[in-house]
Amino acid sequence: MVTAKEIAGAHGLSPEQLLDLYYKMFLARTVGQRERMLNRMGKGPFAVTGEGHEAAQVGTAYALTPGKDWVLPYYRDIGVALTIGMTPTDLLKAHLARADSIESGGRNMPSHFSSVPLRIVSGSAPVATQYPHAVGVALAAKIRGLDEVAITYVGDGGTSVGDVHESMNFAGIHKLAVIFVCENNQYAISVKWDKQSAVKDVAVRAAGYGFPGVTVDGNDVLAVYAAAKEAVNRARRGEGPTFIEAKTYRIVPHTSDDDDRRYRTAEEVAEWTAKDPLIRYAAWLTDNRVADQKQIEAIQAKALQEVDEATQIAEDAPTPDPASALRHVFVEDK
Amino acid sequence: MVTAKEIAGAHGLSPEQLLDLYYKMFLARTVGQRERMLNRMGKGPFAVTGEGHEAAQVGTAYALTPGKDWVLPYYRDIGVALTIGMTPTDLLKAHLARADSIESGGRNMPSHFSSVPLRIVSGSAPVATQYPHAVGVALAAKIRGLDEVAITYVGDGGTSVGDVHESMNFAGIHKLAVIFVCENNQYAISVKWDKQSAVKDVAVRAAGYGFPGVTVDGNDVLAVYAAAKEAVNRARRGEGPTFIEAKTYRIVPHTSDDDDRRYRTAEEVAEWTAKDPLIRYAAWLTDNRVADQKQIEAIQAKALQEVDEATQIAEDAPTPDPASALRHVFVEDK
Amino acid sequence: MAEKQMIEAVHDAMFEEMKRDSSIIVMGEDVGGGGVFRATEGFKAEFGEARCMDTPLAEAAIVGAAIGASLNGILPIAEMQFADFSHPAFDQIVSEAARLHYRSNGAWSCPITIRTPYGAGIHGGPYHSQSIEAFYAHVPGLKVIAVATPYDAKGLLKSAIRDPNPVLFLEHKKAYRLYRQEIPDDDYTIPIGEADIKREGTDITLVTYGMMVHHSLKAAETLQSEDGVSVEVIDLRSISPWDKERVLESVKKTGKVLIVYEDNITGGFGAEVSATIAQEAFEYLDAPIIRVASPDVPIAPYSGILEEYILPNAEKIAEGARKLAAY
Amino acid sequence: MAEKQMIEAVHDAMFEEMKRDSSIIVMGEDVGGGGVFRATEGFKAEFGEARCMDTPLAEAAIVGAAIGASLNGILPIAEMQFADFSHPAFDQIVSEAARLHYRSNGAWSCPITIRTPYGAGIHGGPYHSQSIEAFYAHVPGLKVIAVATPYDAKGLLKSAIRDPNPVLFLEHKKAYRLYRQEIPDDDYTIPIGEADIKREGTDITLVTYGMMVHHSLKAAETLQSEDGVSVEVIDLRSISPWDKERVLESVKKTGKVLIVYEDNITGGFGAEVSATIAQEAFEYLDAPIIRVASPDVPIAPYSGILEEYILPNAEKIAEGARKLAAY
Ligand SMILES: Cc1ncc(C[n+]2csc(CCOP(=O)(O)OP(=O)(O)O)c2C)c(N)n1
Ligand SMILES: Cc1ncc(C[n+]2csc(CCOP(=O)(O)OP(=O)(O)O)c2C)c(N)n1
Ligand SMILES: [Mg+2]
Ligand SMILES: [Mg+2]
Repeated sequence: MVTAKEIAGAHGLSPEQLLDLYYKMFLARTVGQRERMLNRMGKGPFAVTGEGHEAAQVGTAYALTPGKDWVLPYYRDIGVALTIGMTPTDLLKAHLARADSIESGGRNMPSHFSSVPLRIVSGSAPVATQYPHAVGVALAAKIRGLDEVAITYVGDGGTSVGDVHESMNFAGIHKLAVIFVCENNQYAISVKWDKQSAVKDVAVRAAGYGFPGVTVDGNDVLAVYAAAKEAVNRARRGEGPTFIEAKTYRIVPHTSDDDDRRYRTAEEVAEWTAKDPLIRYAAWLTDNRVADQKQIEAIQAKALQEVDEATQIAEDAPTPDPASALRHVFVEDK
Repeated sequence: MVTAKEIAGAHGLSPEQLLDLYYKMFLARTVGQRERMLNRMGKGPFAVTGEGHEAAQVGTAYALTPGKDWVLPYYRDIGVALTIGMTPTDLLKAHLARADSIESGGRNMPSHFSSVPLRIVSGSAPVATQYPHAVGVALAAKIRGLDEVAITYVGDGGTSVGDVHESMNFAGIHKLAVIFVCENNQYAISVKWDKQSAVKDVAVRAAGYGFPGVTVDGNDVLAVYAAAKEAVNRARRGEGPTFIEAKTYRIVPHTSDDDDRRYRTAEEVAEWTAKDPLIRYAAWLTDNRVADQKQIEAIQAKALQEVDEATQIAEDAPTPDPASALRHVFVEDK
Repeated sequence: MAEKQMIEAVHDAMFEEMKRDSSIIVMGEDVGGGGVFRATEGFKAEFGEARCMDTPLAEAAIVGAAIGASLNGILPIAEMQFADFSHPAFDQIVSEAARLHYRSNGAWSCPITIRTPYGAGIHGGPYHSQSIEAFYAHVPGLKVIAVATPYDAKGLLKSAIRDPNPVLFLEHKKAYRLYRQEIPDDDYTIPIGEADIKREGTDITLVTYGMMVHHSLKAAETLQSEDGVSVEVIDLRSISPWDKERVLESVKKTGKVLIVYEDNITGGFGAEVSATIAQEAFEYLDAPIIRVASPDVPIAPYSGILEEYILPNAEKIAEGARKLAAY
Repeated sequence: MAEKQMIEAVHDAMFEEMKRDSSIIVMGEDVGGGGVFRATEGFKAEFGEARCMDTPLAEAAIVGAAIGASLNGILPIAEMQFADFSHPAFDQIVSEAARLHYRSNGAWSCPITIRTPYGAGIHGGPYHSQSIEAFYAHVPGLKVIAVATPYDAKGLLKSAIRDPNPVLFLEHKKAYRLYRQEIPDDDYTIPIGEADIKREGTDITLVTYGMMVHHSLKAAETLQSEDGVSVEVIDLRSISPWDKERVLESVKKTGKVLIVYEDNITGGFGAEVSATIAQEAFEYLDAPIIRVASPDVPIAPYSGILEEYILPNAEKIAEGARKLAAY
């Protein structure tokens, strides 16, 4: 009988890492649910989370070296932020717009992840503007002779934006160490993919820029990890960019302001909820005897407790001083 | 021995049309040369022309129905404008910024072609902005149930612009009757194609939008015409867009302000001058006995005389009334 | 007469115009589903997908395609989901929509309407709160409107749709569901370029627009009741062209001017209003022209505490008016 | 001291900075070949392709990539080949470069320089002539400079490159080869935010910048010699931040203000200058604040006849100054 070690090894991971993947995914799920709950309780005016995207997010981010590689996520990437090393406390302080939120001190909307030490670059709301930033980061690394990789994320809607084309073209020309990720959940708010593109798999566009584009089951964390790992290796070897399309589904509304019943059926949501990447991966872990049910539940309990503690810390954290709104328009002289 | 009629028929054209193609190409060449000459004489402050592009321009435009189909050219498209029906006088009046220039009355730079009856839409200088306009024109035609085709042009440099991606994506989704042409002369001013794109043939990008992209020898007018004709037929049948990449070369500097010796060798220019689409097509016409040398020369003489007359008319035409600069910012009430 | 919220007035204006003229279409992100603010609720069912078109997420293409469609017999109303997201379309709006008519010597024209929710006060953060009128009022060939009441919204949106020029129509999103107002059931329009005196007064001329109209009216109320100062509140409504005549007339009457806008103070549209008055009504001025606007920080930080600190409100406006009254 | 044209000063400023700091690069269209105005002549030979990088024709990506590179130890100078072609990068400049520092509560910063030739008077038509300072001076988090002399160009470009914030550096293209000026051979900088009194005067304060500085100086000459009127000509040089103090000081001395700019009058930056004076120096004003600028038509029609008609020049400025003097 194959051991957990062998199974893990087949994926280039250790058994601990296989469990760590599940932990990160469950933690992301829990933080997302918590933000939506706090929003419903009226504690935060807005929530945008990534339930359903955990495999795509954790699987890609897990292939990176935190603090060395650069991450330019989009607003749904709770799983990316946590995998790289941001904490539930960081995210919940952002959700509650606390003064010491490392994301923005309450200036940016929640889920606009940022950490200088972790090289998670603060993002904006205009979709896809982070794509050229990732290109620039990688361009700088190339000029400076560093083997750092930049990964950037966008949704399927974002692939329609001109910046995405300009960025992929630029990165292709100079074989930059960029990984372009698209979390294709088949909707841009209410607009279905077939109204956004004439091609089924957006990854085919990479061929037009001279680098590989792969479409992967975005609900299969190990498949996503494998694709990302391969892309990171390519990038480190100086062979240039990779585009990764992770097909997935958001099993929650677009944001706390959205009513998804207006544009999709309960059946469709149910069908995808059944494909929940967490359930699927937990089953895989137990089926392959990497973990038993008790271990899974222990991980869940640990994550839940962390998020409970983080919620407390965040709620207790001070709100910004009103007059501080005037600061940091420009760099302040030391 | 095959007759001229048979040879022409093989291209879906009549012998007269085969000669007409040459006439249009030579006329375009002559107008371009004339504008550069007038510029050197200090009569027009600026000239941008298309010597070398004649086959790509005339060959594509010849497949259209003037006055019915819509044309959104770029600044190098003298051959397109003339083929659709603008006259040398129209172009030279624009070159000299005359008051009655139908392009712009002296407001736009020369070679910013425009004619309402011919459905040649006035363009701007920002590269590629006409691409989405062509999409909109075709969208309107579809909504209104008209079988009009919109053709739009851009250079290789223009293919890097975000608007091009957004336009091709939009047109692909709705299977709009748009023909996207790229006159790939391998340079964006001084920037060689390999610094603009990682792929050799930009036409491959069309696959990413769900419609055909064809790369054609842009110095072979009959090959270009065949590709355009096919694209027009597709569009009229409601089968959607086509992207046509015509590989060619500008055998003159970028504009009257450019010194191309700074970025390309005399050898390279000479090599392509030898591939001159006019010389090549004239040879084809005589080799195939569609015309003899005397006929060719007669066509050249006719074009030259027309351009001489047009020059006279344009030079004699009145300049704009200074105060008219204030008009047409907004639509004037009748 | 029926009581309507501003968002309903916007909805009705488009709905009625599309009923009247089958060449009118709406296009934008999520408009098919009714739009994120429900401005096009029911349009797809009524007019079909072709006339209520969900576009890809690509503002430059939305505006660019609208321009093209307008050349070929279609009258597009293009929606930018938030004003902040019109920035990617800046080139298409400034270089193309606004310049086509002029550059073609009047041969081509571009009768599109671009409508978009703008403005702060809803915890939208720095990308769902911006004012953009100052950018576009500076662009010749473009008309710019900013509304914050149901009546004005309906009458001016109809005028915008019928105008043969490109019009940027700004709807203050905080005003969408602020209150209900009686508006005529039958078709009416409000001429572009006409300001509206929302409150008559004799001591101070307060020039404003957008959401600040409501804050200014409250401030005027306070000054009347607490200080016995009579403030005339002028709602520009049209930013470009704007109603100089009406403003100058009022200034000549009061001799004191307070200009209120939500946008960043530096280079905001209120600067133009002030400069015009300083040149054309200088002799009538009894006091400095005072501007109350947001400080020069990105509008707006997400935190309600920070947002409230930077945005003008009735108190800050009243404070400015008192200074002026005391002068 | 050496005699330099402005384009040479621009070239030298970048060249010297790149010699000093190996993290500085230039990127843009055709910069490798020296640039269409020759600003980067010889850079590729001296610094190599990596530090003098030809980009694809894609302004949003040029600015966006510059932003990204600036986060990872590189100091990019991004060139927009013409100011008119910065429009496609509007979103990257306004939403990203200008807001990154603020939105991250000061954690991230974006020290890029975006330089671009702007302005009319060279028969460039409506797309090679635009002024863009009014758009960007309105954007918090961005610094904006506009120069038209060799000395100012070199000193301020060096300051822009060294500034830890994003700076938009506007070079009036008509001034590139207008004349030669003695400038120091050794390294010098000019503080951003400091205006320069290009001519002292006592009767009228003329506030201007860019190419209009030269026309204004000519007009001031004329007024002195023909009318005996003494005009103080202040060149703002920095548009954001701008030197309020120096301007207000002068206004308090003269009591009369003429504001001159090449851009369209409505919503141009001169409106902000006027509004500031009307609020902060009202008591000192002896006359209306007069603006001389281009009318509200796309700048500029290609025809020299039309272009000359709309652009301000020494005569039009002198006329405005005379009106003011006579007041
Ligand atoms: C440029 C721009 N236009 C519009 C919006 C409004 N908006 C926010 S998210 C969104 C849909 C994005 O969909 P997708 O990229 O698929 O990401 P998802 O939310 O599905 O993960 C839209 C239209 C925006 N933020 N930016
Ligand atoms: C958006 C934009 N950026 C820059 C320019 C300046 N410019 C004019 S033509 C040109 C090169 C265009 O090359 P290409 O598209 O290949 O056309 P070609 O001139 O070779 O026919 C550039 C950079 C412009 N007009 N528009
Ligand atoms: Mg999506
Ligand atoms: Mg080219």
